[in-house]
Amino acid sequence: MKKIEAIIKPFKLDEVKDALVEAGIGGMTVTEVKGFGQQKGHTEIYRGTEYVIDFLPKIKIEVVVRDEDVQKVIDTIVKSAQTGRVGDGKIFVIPVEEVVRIRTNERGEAAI
Amino acid sequence: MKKIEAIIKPFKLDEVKDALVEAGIGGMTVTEVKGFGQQKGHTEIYRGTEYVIDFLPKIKIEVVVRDEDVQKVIDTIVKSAQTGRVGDGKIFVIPVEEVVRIRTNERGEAAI
Amino acid sequence: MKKIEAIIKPFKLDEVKDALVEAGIGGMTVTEVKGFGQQKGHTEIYRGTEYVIDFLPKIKIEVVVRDEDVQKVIDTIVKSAQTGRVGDGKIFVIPVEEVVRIRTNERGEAAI
Amino acid sequence: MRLVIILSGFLPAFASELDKADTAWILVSNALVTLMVIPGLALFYAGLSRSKSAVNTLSMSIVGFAIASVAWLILGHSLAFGKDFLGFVGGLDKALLSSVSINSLQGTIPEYLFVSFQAAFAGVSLALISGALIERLKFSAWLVFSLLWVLLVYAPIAHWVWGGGFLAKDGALDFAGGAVVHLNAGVSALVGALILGARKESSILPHSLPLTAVGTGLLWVGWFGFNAGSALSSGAIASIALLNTNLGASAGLLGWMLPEWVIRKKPTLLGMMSGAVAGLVGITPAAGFVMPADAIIIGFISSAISFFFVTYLKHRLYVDDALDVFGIHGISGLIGAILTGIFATKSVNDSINVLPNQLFIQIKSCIAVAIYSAIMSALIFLLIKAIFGLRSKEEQALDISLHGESAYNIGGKT
Amino acid sequence: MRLVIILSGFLPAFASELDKADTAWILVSNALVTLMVIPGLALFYAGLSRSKSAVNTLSMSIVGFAIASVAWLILGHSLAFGKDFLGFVGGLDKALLSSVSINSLQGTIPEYLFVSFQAAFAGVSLALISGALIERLKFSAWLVFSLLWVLLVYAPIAHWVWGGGFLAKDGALDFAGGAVVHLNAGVSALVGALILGARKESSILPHSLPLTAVGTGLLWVGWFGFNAGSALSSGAIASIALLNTNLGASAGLLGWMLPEWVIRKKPTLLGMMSGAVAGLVGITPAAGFVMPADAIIIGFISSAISFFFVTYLKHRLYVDDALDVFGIHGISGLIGAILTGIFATKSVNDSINVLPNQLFIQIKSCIAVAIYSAIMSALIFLLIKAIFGLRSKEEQALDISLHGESAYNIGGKT
Amino acid sequence: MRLVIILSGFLPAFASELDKADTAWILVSNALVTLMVIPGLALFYAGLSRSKSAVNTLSMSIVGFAIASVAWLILGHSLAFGKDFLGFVGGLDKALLSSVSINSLQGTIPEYLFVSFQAAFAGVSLALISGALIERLKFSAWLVFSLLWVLLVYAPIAHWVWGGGFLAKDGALDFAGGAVVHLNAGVSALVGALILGARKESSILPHSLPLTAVGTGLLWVGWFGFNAGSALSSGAIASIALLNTNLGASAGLLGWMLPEWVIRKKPTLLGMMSGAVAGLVGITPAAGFVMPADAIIIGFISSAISFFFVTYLKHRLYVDDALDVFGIHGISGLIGAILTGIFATKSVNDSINVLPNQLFIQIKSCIAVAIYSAIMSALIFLLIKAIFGLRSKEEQALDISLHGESAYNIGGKT
Ligand SMILES: Nc1ncnc2c1ncn2[C@@H]1O[C@H](COP(=O)(O)OP(=O)(O)O)[C@@H](O)[C@H]1O
Ligand SMILES: Nc1ncnc2c1ncn2[C@@H]1O[C@H](COP(=O)(O)OP(=O)(O)O)[C@@H](O)[C@H]1O
Ligand SMILES: Nc1ncnc2c1ncn2[C@@H]1O[C@H](COP(=O)(O)OP(=O)(O)O)[C@@H](O)[C@H]1O
Repeated sequence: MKKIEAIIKPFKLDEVKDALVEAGIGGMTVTEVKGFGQQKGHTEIYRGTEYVIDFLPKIKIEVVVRDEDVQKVIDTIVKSAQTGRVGDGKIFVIPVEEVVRIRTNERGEAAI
Repeated sequence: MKKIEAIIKPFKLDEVKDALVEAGIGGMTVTEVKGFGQQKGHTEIYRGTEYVIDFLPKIKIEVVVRDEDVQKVIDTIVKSAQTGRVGDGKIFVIPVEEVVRIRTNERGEAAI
Repeated sequence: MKKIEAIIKPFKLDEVKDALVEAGIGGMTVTEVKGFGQQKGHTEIYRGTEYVIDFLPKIKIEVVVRDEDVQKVIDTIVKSAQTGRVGDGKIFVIPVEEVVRIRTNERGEAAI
Repeated sequence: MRLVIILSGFLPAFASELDKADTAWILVSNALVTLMVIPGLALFYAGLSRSKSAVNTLSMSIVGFAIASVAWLILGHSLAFGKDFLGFVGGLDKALLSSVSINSLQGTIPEYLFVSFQAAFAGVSLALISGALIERLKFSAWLVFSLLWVLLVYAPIAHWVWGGGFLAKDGALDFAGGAVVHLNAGVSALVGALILGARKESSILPHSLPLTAVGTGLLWVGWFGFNAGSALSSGAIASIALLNTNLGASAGLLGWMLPEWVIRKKPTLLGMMSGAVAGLVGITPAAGFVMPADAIIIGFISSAISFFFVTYLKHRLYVDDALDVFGIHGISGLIGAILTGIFATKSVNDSINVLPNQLFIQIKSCIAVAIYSAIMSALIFLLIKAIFGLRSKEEQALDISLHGESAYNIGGKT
Repeated sequence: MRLVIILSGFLPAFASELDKADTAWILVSNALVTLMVIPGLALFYAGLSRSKSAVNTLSMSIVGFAIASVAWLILGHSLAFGKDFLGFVGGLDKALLSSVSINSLQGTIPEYLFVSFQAAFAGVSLALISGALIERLKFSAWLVFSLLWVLLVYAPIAHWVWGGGFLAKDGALDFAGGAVVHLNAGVSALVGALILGARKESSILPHSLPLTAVGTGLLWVGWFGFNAGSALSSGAIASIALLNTNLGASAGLLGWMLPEWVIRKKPTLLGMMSGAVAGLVGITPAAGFVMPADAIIIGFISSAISFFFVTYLKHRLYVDDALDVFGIHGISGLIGAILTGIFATKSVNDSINVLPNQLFIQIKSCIAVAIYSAIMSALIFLLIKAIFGLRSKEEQALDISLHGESAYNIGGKT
Repeated sequence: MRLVIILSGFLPAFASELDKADTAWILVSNALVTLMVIPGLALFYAGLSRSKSAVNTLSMSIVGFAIASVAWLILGHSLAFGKDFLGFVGGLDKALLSSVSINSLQGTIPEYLFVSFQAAFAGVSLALISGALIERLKFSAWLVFSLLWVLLVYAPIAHWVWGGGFLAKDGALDFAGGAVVHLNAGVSALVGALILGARKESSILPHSLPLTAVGTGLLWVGWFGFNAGSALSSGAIASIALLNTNLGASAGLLGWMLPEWVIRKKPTLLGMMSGAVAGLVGITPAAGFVMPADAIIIGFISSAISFFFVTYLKHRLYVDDALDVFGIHGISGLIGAILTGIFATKSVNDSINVLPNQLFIQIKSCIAVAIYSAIMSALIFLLIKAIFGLRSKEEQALDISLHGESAYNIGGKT
C-alpha cells in the first residue's frame, strides 16, 4: 500500500475531492499547510512598511491506497488540480507497511 | 524504525495520549486535520441555504518508534481511540530510515 | 528520493528556511503542529483554576530531496534549528517512491 | 407625498429658541447613528464575509461613511436642504454651509447639529449598499460610486421628503427613513449587484459570527438614535419611538427565528440577528406613529417576509446580492412603509394626519423612491463600468490585491 | 423593606411636568442598558465559552433580551407596576400598556420611556442567568424559561421593591438593583445549574479573551446608564452615581487582580475583567447613596470576596456554574447590598433615611429576594425538565446540533 | 498661555445654577470618553499586536484606566484643580474630594461630574502611552508608571492649562486637549520607548484588523464625547464641535489614504484607520473654534503629515514606538495645535480671543508641554528601571509568562 501526499492550491480542494470520489476513493485526510517554492510570495503593507509573505497557503491531501490504484490516483489528482500556473504543487508517493481501521481493528488492504 | 500515523476523533486525543505515555512513549506530534470517509458530514444553515460540511475535524497523531514497539503502539491506539462508531479513524505504518535529535545531533534509535 | 520531516521550534522557522534556501533547496512545505516530548508544557490560569497545556506549538517542515542531498539537508537543519535546549525537535527521513509536479506532470527527480 | 414630515412636523413651525435638552438628545443620537456604521455595520458585514475579503468589506463601510460626511458638507446638504428647485432638488445656497452660522437653528436645535445628523443618515444609507457588492468590486469604483450616489441619489430623495420637495406635500408617513434610507439603499444594492455580476463562488459561510454579533448589537443600540433621534427633540415622541424600536427589533428576531425553526428545523443565530435587523428596518418608518403592541406586529411581519424572501424567492432573482441588502433592507423597508399606513394613529402623534387613502399614498411614495433609486443607481454603475470598470481582477486574494493586507495574521511570521 | 425606593423616591411625589433634560438622560440610559446585553454580555459570555459553543452562548443572551422585551410589554410591566395586589404583585390593568397613553408621565419622564427602561432591566437580569447554563441547555428550554422567569420571578420581585409592593415600606436601600437584579439572577443561576447538572467536561478555557474584552468594555460603559440612569433624572444624584460606578469598576478590577497576583502569582486579564464586573455589581445598590471614597472600598471588597469565592469555595458547591454567575453577581450583589447599609449617607442623598438597624434591614431584604428567587426558579426549571427536558443531547457539537452553525469558518470552504 | 480656557471659558463666570440639560450631555460625554479606552483603545492596540501578546496589550489599557480613575480621585484631581500653588500645581485641598459636596457646581454641572469627566481624560491620556511600550514591558513596571505619570506629569500639565495655572493666562487655544492629552502622551511614549529599548523583533504585522476596526469605531464615536463634551454644556458650541470632529475623522481618513495610494500603490485599511485617528487628534484642539470647512483641512493635513512621518521619518529615530503613538498622537496633536492658531475664529466661538501672535503662542505652549512631559517621563522611567527593571524577560511568550493566559484557545482542549 502507498500513501499519496498531494500539495495543491486551496481553491482546488473541492474539485480534487470530487474527482477522487468519482475515481472510487473512499477516504482522505486534509491539512492546511504553507508552501514555499517557485511561486512568488506576496507583499503586505502595514503603515508603510512592506512585509514579504514567503509562505503561501496550500492544502495537503493524504490518501492511502492499494498499490494497483497508485497510478490512477496520481492521474486523477494531476488532472483535477492542474491550472498550468506555477505553484500547482507536488505529489509524493510513500510506502505504507500496514493499515489499521481503529473501529474494527481490521488490518491491511481491508482497512483502507 | 517506523512512523505510526493515527487519524482519530478529536475528543479522544487526551485519552490516546495518556495511554501512549503509559505504554512508554516519550514523544509525539499532533496536527489538526480534516477527514473525509464513511462518516457522514453535517449540514450548516445560513439564511436558509444549506452547506454540507464533508470534512470532519480529526486529529492526526504521529509517533516514531523502534520496530519492536510497533505492535504495542498500534494496539494501544486502537484500544484508547475506539468508540465502535463509524469515523473512529485509521492507523498507517510508514518506514523511517533515519531519525535525528536536533538538540544533540544524535542519530538512529537513540534519537527517538 | 527521501522526504525529510523536521519538527522545530516555531521561532526558528525563518532561520531554517533561509539556511535551506542557501543550501540550494527550492521548495518546502510547512505545517503548524503541536508537540509532546521531554520539554515540559506550561500552565494557564483562568479564574484561579490551572490548566496544564501538554502540547507545545511546533512547526513541521517537509522537504523532499534527492538521495544525495539528504545528509546536507539534515546538517543544515540541525545547524540552523539548534538552540541546545530541550524541545529543539527531531528530523525523520522517509523513503519516497515517486514525485510528480502537478503543473507539468513531470515525474521523478525532475519534479522536485 | 410627504414621507418624513414628522422630522420637522413635530416641531411647531414658530419654534425659534434653542432648547438645550433637545440639543443634548440629538448630539447623542448623532453619536448613536455613527455607531451604526462605525463600526456597527462594518463588523456586521465583515463577519459574514470570507476571512480573505474581510479587510475590503470593512474598508467599504468605513470609507463610505467618511466620503458621505465630507460630500454632505460640501454639497450634499445643500442639494437636500437648500432652496427648493422645482420640488426636485435643493439649490446651492448651502454649499459648504455658506449660509449657516453658529446661531442658526433648525427647529429647536443648532443647524450645525442638524447638518451633522443628516450627514450620518447619508453615511448609513450608503454603507448599507456595500453589502451587496462585496468580494468583487474594485475599491476605486466604490469610492467614485459613494460620491456620486450621495449627491445624485440620496440627496435629491432626501429633498423630496424632508427638504420641502414635491413628495413633502402628499401626506405620506415615514418617521425615520424606511423609504428614504432602507428601500432606497436596498434597491440601489440590487441594481448594483445585477450590473456588477455574481461572484465566481457565491456563498455566505460567515467567517466569524461573533464579529457579526458585535455589529448586530451596535446596530440595534445605534438605531435608538436613528429612530428616536428622528423626533428631533427630547420628549414623548422620542420615548415611544425608542420603545417601539426595541420592540421592533425583538419581534423581528422572533419573526425570523420562529418560521425558520418550524420550517427549516433549526433556529440559527444568523437568522435571529438578521431578523432583528429586519425588524428594526420595518419599524423605522413607523416608530413615532404607532402603538407599542402594533410595533410588535410590524417588526414580526416585516422580518418574517424578509425571511421568506431571502430563503425562497431570492434565488429566483439570479442576482448575487451577497449579504441580502435588498432582501432585508429593501423588503422590510417596503413592508414597514406599507404597515405604517395601516397602524399610524393620531392618538400617538397628533402632529400627523392619517388620510383615508393613506395606504395608497404610502405605496405611491415607495414606488417613486424605488424607481428613481433604481434608474439613477443603474446609470451611475454603468457609467463607472464604462470608464473605470467595476470588477476586481483577483477574487481569490481580494484583500491582498486591493489593500496589501490580510485581516488576520495569527501564527504568521512568528 | 423598601429596596430601591430611590427609583421613585428621588422624584417628588407631586412631580407632574415632563422634563426634557431628564427625558434625554433616560433615553440615553436606556440605550446604554441595552448595550450591556446587546452585545455586551453576549460577547462577554461567548468569549469565555468554547469556540464550538459560542453560537449557542451568544444566542441565549440575545434571544433572552428579545423575549424579555416583548413579555414585559404584554404582561411583565403590569405584574410589576400595575395596581398593587396584596403587596405581592401588580394587577392586569397595564397589560399591553392599556392604561398608558402618550401623555402619561412617571415622575418627570414619559411613562412609555419608563416602561422601556424597566424592560431593559428585565432583559439584563434574565440574560445574566444564561452564563451558568451554557454548553448543555436545550435552546427550547431556555426560551420557555425566559418567558416564565421574567413574568413569575423578576416581575413580582420588581413589584415588591419598585412597584409599591410589601418590601417598599421597610426602608431597605438598593439604588439600581443589587438585590432585584444581581442577587436574584445569581441565585436563579445557581439553582438552574444545580438542576441542569454539570457539563460532561466542565472547564473554562476561554476561546477568545479579546471578545470578552469587548463585552467587558460595553458592560462597564453601559452600566453608567444602569446606575446613573436609575436616578431617573439628570442632575447631582446621577452625577455622583456615575462617578461612583466608574470607581466601583476600577477598584473592583484591582480588588481581584491584587489578591490573585499575590496568592496565585499572576495577574490575569480574565481576573481583571471579572473584578471590574464584580465591582460594578457591588456598587450597583450603593451608587447614588455613598461618598466616592467609599465607592472605592465597596468595589474593592465585593470583588475580592467574589475572587475568594470563585477560586476557593466554588468547588465545594459541586455545581457547574459555568461562567460564575452566582460567584460574581450573587456574591457581589449580596456584599454590595450589605455594604450599602454601612456606607449610605443622607449627606449624599437627602431623599433617603438611613435607619439605625439599616444593616439588618438590608440583610432581611436580601434573604427575601434570595428565597423567592430560589424556590420559583427551581419550580420553573423542574417543570420544564418534566415536560420538555433540559439537557441537550449533543454536547460535543452543541452549535451544530442546536443551531446548525459554527461560530468560525476561517479557512473553511476556501 | 491658556490652552483650553474654553473648557471653563464658555461658562460665564457667574454661572451658579445647575443646568440639567448640560448635565445630561456631560453624563453622556463621560460615558463616551470611557468608551474610547474601555474597550476602544484597548482593542485598537490589541488588534495591532501579535496574537501572543494581545492579552498583555489589552491589560495595559484597561488596568491603566482603572488606576487613573482611582488615583485621580485620591490625589490627581486636587493636584490639577486644587488651590493654585505658584501657578504650577494644585494644592491638597481637594484630595479625596474633601471639599466637594453633592451641591458643588463647576459652571452649570455638578462638580462630581466634572471630577469624573476629568478622570476619564486622565485615563485616556495614560492608556495612549501604552501603545509605544507593548511586547516587552514588565506589567508591574506599567502599574507603577501609571500611578506616577497621572500624578506627576498629567495632573500638573492639566493644572497649568485648565486649573488656573501659569499657562492659563497666556491666551493659547486648545479646545479639548490637543497639547495636554495628545502631544503630552505622544512625547511620553517616545521617551518611554527610547528608555525601554526596541523589541527583539520589531514589526507591526497586526494579528487582527477586525479587532482594530472595532477599536477605531469606538474611538471615533467616543471622541464625540471627548470633543463636544469639552464644551461642558449642551448647545451650539457642542454642536459645531461634534460636526467638526466627524469631519476631522473623515478628512483624516482620506488624508492618509490618498497619499498612501498614490505613493505606495495600495490604500490600506490600517492606513485609513490610522488616518481617522490622526484626523481626530488634529481636530481636537480646534473642534469648537473653527468653521466646518476648515475642520476638513485640519483633519486632512494633520493626518497626511502623520502619514509621512510614520512612513518616512520614523525609521530615522531608531526608537521602537511600536504602535506609532508619537507618530500619530504627538505629531497630529502638534499640527492640530498650530493649525488652531491659524483657523480659530471669534465668529464660531465668541468667548475666545484670537491674538495677532496666536500662532506663536500656540507653538510656545506646545514646547512647554513637550519639554515638561519629556523630562518628567524620562525621570519616572529611569527611576522604575533602576528600582524594579523595565523589560520583561520572556518576549516570545509574553502573555503566558506575565498573565498565564493565551488570548485565543480555538481548537484547544476539545
Ligand atoms: N522539495 C519540496 N518538498 C516539499 N514540498 C515542496 C517541495 N517543492 C515544492 N513543494 C511544495 O509544493 C508547492 C508548489 O511548489 P512550487 O515550486 O511553488 O510550484 P510548482 O508546483 O509549480 O513546481 C510549494 O508551495 C510547496 O508546498
Ligand atoms: N484512504 C484513506 N487515506 C487517508 N485517510 C483516510 C482514508 N480513509 C479514511 N481516512 C481518514 O480516516 C477517517 C475516518 O474514516 P471513515 O471512513 O470516516 O471511518 P472509519 O475509520 O470508521 O472507517 C477519515 O475522516 C479520514 O481522515
Ligand atoms: N517519538 C516521536 N515521534 C514523533 N514526534 C516526536 C517524537 N518525540 C518527539 N517528537 C517531537 O519532537 C518535539 C521535541 O521533542 P522533545 O522530546 O520535547 O525534545 P528534544 O527534541 O530535545 O528531544 C516534540 O514536541 C514532538 O513534536
